[in-house]
Amino acid sequence: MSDEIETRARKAARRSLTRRDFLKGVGATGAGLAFGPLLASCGGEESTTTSTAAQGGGGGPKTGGSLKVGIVGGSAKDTLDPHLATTEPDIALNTQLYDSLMGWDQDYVLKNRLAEEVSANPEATVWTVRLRPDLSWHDGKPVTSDDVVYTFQRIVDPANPLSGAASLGGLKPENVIKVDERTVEFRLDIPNAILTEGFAYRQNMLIPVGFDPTKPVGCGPFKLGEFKPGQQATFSPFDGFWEDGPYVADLTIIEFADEAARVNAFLSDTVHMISQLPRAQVTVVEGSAGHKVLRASTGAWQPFTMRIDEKPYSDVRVRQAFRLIVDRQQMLEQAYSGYGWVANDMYSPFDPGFPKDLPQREQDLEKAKSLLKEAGYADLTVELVTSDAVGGSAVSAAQVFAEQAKGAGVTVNLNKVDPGVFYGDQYLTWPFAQDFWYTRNYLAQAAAGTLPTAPYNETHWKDEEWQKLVEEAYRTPDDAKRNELVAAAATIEYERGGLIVWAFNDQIDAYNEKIGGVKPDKSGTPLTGFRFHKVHFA
Amino acid sequence: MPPLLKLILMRFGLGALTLFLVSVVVFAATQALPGDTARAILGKDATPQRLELLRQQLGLDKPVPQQYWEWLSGVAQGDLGDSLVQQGMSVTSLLRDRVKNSAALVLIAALVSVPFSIIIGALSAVWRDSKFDMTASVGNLTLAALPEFVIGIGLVLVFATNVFKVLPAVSRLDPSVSMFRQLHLLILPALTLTLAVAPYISRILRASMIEVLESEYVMMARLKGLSNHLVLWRHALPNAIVPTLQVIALNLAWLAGGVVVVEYLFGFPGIGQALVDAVANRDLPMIQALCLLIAGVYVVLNLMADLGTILVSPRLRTGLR
Amino acid sequence: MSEIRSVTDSELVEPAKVHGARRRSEWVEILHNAWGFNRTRVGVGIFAFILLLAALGPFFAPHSPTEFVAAPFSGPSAGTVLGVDYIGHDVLSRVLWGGRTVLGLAIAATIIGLVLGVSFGLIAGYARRWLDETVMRLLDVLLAFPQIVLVLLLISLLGPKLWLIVLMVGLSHAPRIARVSRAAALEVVQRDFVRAAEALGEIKPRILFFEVLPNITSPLLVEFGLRLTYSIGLIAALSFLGFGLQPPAADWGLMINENRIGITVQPWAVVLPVSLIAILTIGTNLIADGLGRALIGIERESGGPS
Amino acid sequence: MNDVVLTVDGLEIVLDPSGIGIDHEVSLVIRQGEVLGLVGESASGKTTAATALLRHQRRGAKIAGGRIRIDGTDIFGVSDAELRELRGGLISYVPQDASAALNPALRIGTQLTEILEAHSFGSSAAERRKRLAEMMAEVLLPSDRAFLRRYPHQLSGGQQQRVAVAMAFGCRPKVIVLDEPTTALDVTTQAHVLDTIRDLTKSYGVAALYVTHDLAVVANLADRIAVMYAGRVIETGSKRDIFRQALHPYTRKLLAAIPDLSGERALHGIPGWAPRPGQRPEGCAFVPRCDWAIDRCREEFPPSEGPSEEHQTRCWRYREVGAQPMGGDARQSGRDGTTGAADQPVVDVRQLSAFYQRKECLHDIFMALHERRCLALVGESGSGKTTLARCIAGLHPFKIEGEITFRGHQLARDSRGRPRPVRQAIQYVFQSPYSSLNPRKTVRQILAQPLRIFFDLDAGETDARMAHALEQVALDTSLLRRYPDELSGGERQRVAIARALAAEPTVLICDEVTSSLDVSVQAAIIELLAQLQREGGLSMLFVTHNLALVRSIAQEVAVMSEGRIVEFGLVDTVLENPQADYTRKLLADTPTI
Repeated sequence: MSDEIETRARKAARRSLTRRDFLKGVGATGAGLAFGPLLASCGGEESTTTSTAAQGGGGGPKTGGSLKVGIVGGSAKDTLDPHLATTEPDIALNTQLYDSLMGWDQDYVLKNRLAEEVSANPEATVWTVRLRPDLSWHDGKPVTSDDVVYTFQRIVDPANPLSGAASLGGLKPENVIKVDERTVEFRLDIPNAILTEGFAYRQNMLIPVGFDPTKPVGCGPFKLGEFKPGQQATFSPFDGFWEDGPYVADLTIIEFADEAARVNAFLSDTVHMISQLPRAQVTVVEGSAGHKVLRASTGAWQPFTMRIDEKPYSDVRVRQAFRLIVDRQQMLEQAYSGYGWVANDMYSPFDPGFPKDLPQREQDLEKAKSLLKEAGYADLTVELVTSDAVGGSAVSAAQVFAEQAKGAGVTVNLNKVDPGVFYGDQYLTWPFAQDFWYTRNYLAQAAAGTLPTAPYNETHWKDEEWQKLVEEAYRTPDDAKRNELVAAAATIEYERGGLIVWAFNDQIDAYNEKIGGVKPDKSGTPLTGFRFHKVHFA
Repeated sequence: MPPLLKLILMRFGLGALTLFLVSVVVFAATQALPGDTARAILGKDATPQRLELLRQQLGLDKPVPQQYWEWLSGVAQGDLGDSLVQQGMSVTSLLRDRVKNSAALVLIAALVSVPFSIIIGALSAVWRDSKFDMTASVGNLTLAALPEFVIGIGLVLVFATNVFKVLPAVSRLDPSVSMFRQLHLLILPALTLTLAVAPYISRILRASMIEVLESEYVMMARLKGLSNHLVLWRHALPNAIVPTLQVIALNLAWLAGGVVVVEYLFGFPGIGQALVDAVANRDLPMIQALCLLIAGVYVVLNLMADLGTILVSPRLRTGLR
Repeated sequence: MSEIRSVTDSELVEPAKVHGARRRSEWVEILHNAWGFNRTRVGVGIFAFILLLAALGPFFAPHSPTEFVAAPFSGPSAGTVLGVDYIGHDVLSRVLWGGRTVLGLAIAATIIGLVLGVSFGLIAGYARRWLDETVMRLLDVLLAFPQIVLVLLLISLLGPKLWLIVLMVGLSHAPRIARVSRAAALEVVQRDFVRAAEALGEIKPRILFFEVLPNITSPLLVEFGLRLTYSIGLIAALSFLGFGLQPPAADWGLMINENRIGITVQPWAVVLPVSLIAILTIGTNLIADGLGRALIGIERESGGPS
Repeated sequence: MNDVVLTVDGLEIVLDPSGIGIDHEVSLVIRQGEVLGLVGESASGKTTAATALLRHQRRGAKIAGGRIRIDGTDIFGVSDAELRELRGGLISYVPQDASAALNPALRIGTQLTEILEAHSFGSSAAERRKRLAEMMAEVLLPSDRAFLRRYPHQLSGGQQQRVAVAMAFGCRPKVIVLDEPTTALDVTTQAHVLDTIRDLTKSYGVAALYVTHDLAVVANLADRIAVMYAGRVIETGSKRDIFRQALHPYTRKLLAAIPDLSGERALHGIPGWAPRPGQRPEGCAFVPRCDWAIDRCREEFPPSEGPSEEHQTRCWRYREVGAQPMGGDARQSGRDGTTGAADQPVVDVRQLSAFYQRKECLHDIFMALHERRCLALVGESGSGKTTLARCIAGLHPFKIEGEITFRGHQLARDSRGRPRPVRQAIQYVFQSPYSSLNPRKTVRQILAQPLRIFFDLDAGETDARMAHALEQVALDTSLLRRYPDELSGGERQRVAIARALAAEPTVLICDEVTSSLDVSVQAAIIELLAQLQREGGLSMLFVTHNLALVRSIAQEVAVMSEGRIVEFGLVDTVLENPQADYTRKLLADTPTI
């Protein structure tokens, strides 16, 4: 679901949102905070705060009360067009107003949302979607297949493809066909076994025919009250929402450009929840009565990227040596303050096909040294390009890597560049750098970051054996079979890939004990995935 | 032409010349930037056709002097271009509130520090070598030495985080609320600026007052049997203030730069903060606008100090040199 | 006329050295007299302390400045006397390592500023007329930018490279130093020994270098102290803004930036570098002030007839 | 003695923190209507003593003992408020430099009125306005509103000084202290101000203390004279006593050092220098320079003695000194060779006009300096004499028209444009040796400069030449290692002359070379220059504002006024039979003994 968020985030980084850098300045430790929603942080060890338990009392959740939420950033550019949403505030606001056909639940399992049923033909070329009955828009009109056709034709309009288009792999506007009032057919030229992930994509939320973003009408849990871009927005509950909730009487989302201001507002009970709690403040919040930390394990990651077509990384032994240099546990503890879980040089940990039985890679400096020596790079000096744009913790991780590399006789010089430079012209050409990705399943991730056709193939990864496996998986609607192919492909990357995937980071938010319905969200989207309709006062 | 008028016109001319040169420097500097503005705007989406189109739209294909002229005439009409970062937003609209905020901050700092430091400086000179003078001197020396962020962090430690927790450590103004209802947010940043500026003014006033007190004409005034009151307030202080005017102007101009660090420190939404952001993001039109604005403040304040000096010193006013 | 008037003032002059034994050259004299002020001694003491700390600190650092010794923002413990920073480096070790850059860069920048400024100032002061006007007008333009703004403008153009920052901080000092040296040079240039050298047909560079320059060393000495103070502040401020040294460098200004977020949890990582920068700038400022006072004293003394 | 207005008794003044003495045992008496001239060279403590009469000291000095009574009031015994009443009321002060003593930010009317107001002089504003008009009339200044509304900088130097005088006489004080009030003025203006002062003291019967370094001024103004040396009054007496029968060797030498317009006396310098506070020896401070000194002088300072109560001195041998006749050898050395026929001019100035910026400041000058002659160029400040000298030396930074030739060769305006031999041949000695010697260079480095530029010498020869140059100016080679600061004013000027001589010039231009020196030193320098010119065969252009010096050194004189030469001729002819009005006026205004 979140590849478009990343794309957007990268663009944002490239253009360097003022606000973001502001945050960066306030606290280098703020890690991924900069990227707000996007950069999740995650708990390697089990999430300590079982927030669900807090509100688990008997009977139904209490209704009423004014919920106030503090989130990161926001600017005059905040948009209420779900197909253009990029920043944390955009996503937070749009999640209230709109909904999508499918969606990831809080355990990162794909579920139907507006769709009652989604099915494909065996070749995965024709997908049929049937809407739930009795769905309606905020203005009372029913949600129909016309709206679905309108939505997806708008997204994949070849004249102006929107951010979600890439996730719908090759869908043409004329191939979105209304079958009846509740049924739509998607006819693909090339098979796509994971089109469902496209339906779950946040930028592919449903809009009504004749949509006008200045008067946003959606079918999400809340209706818009007052909206001041860059400052705050108020919402009232939508009675016709298909799922349970909302429970609160009204909702205010307040945007805080400044980290400390956000934390202060939370600790002084001006707001009930905040996203992106600075790690340094975790102990403060934990020690403060009535305030709780919401920590979610996610599949978000900040890899080191080695270009496999550039010396010395073109030698697989060097790549292997570099992976052996990393003491993942130490890196996790120093760079993420322990808020995350150790990774094994493979991404997409929640993918059903993820190979869980491969041995955990550990630091082995001796082996690293001998590999480097074998490769003829005994006294290696390399430059590692890093930037706050990747997230403050990325720079920290780079420092940890540099320090650990000393043990293997490798000198790592950090080249910390500005956001605009990092994601500027030279992005994707750095021989050795870092990047960030959100939770995503394997094939979607490959399409975004590892396939030769992927827009962000930082490592210039190209491996015929691997590519065949991935392409076949794309065409394979059978889950078990596809999972096997994915596992095989991931194993190849585990052995000779250009990424060092050392941890998945936790998303850390905070909430007031007075509210319930708060649950860690594995996708890395802050604050229960912004599903505030599930939140209620205790 | 009367010599006084000529003198004043000359100062204006010089001020205008400096401002013009400043604009050339700012434009030339940002023009010299390696990299392509069009590419910076379009980022990864850039296709050659779109780049070309955008360059045309931005006038980047025109000769440099013409670009400068167009930029300058835009500036003259209050059009500072569009932000590269916050696309579609004009620099002017992005800066409007920030300029107001910074102006308020600087104004408060100036209104507190100037009279305060003049009094301290004058009293130190009059009670030269007294305990008061010694204390003020050490205080001035210490404060003058400290970089403003050190003063600021010190104040935060004492008043906001670790000792007392009486004032906010962060001064993020709520734009929807009148500033007068958020004055408590301005206390620490304004205090930082005040403490950073006051020592300079009071030191220079002390020095100039001492010089005046040792002058022949003050000695003469004493030997004429004038009361202390007359000697100090009629003979000494007016002469001591004149050279201080320039320093006051310089320090007020410095405030415009000092806000950079102080606003960053307190997260205060002003021009200083905007400059740090713009630099970090290479938001050229924003940097151009801010540098021009800050340098303009300097030139104008200097001009005012020049004119003030002319008006208060008879030798210049009567134009006989 | 002033000569005649000062004859009477000279009655009040302390009997320094006039017809006595061999006199030391003036700047030695200034140093000597400056040493007579308590504030100078305190300043020198502070400066020496920081200098020693910066120079020798690394040898006493219990850990490497880039080594990870505990979980981020852990408080003081047995192994880490002052706790660790945002990433787990030992605060004490980083503090001990972090003075070199501040001092070294500031001194380098000040020297660059001095060389540039003095060159401009001398040339302007001696050339006068249009060259003077042009040089000073151009410097005025630079002067219109507060130093931090000027440096930020240049950083925005060329990026935060270390040598560039030193150069730019130096450059930002140049107009101010040029003004001081020009003013001093103007006064010297009017004196007759310059006329005398001109009458003899001495070449201009020799006049600038041997006649004028030696006579403005004293104000420059004071200016150096003052500029050094500002350089330290400016360079620390740039690091603090995130445009100075980059991680994993151990640098006091950077430390403040990096650890500010944890100020309530682990104040040492901020308080210590802030305090050290503070006392360092206070120290250099005390020295500059002492020198300034000594200079005024000397001027008054030898200001007899001149 | 009942008309004694002011008595100073045993006044002691010291430097403040150090306690080093400035003035010792200063005792003076002034009667009503009497002017006491307090004479001394620099650092003699005369100004310090004078301001003490108003119980005032500059920072760094304090009154440590003694008693001052004015009209019966012990001024050290009064409260601060009473003191304010006294100052300006009973005793007033005329400063040395009125341009500095008038507040630049206040109109002169305000400054004059406030002294009347402060002392409640006159019972109403109208009365005070009337008094103000009177005051202005007394000093011959207009009293119209427009004039009173002027600021000090809008007045000329003479007018400023008159305002200061008017202010001092404003409240009709009993005592007035005049601290070198005319030093900063031209002779003509000085003469007018002195006249005013004389008239006012006489007509109001004020007791005046007139502090000066210039005995010639005192000779015209004072009734009695007190001579100070090294912080002590060493001789007091009536004007007649002092000039006819001075009892102290210093007084006598001082008189001999005063240039004499009439040319009847030869000029004699006093070797050495006056000691500053803190360097004064035990016993009599004059011992190192005294021809009469005996052992006792070194041990014990003599008491005040004298032939009469009026004429007192402090010298163990005053009787022997007094027995010697005053005055000395008659003819002046500088005038030898006046009569020889003039050779071809060495420097010839023809139709020269010079500009200061764009304004013409020298007009149509014709002037010739002949071989082995000394030409004195005389004029008041602003007359253009220095400009002319600098034009010849190639130091005038602005445009000139006309021609200057050296031995027939046309000279470029700028010395850099002149060939090396010409630069070498014309040497220039500047007015102030405090400014013309680089304080950062040793004497050796200073003297080496012309040698390096003009001659190609090895080290040994350079040393020999430097030694020779020093010898010519009667200095020891031990000075080579010294810095200018370590030399006295006279020594410095000698070094400056030695530098010029080291270039082995034909023409020596001396620009007011003695004006910043004490008279005793001035006389010695004049002696030296006259000798050098005579024996070294130099052609010399001697620029001076002091007409009295001309006789002592020059054979020819050119008088300048407002950028023109108004009279030119042999010294005797011009001084004894002046043709131009201006010369006559100048002669009349020059104070003489």
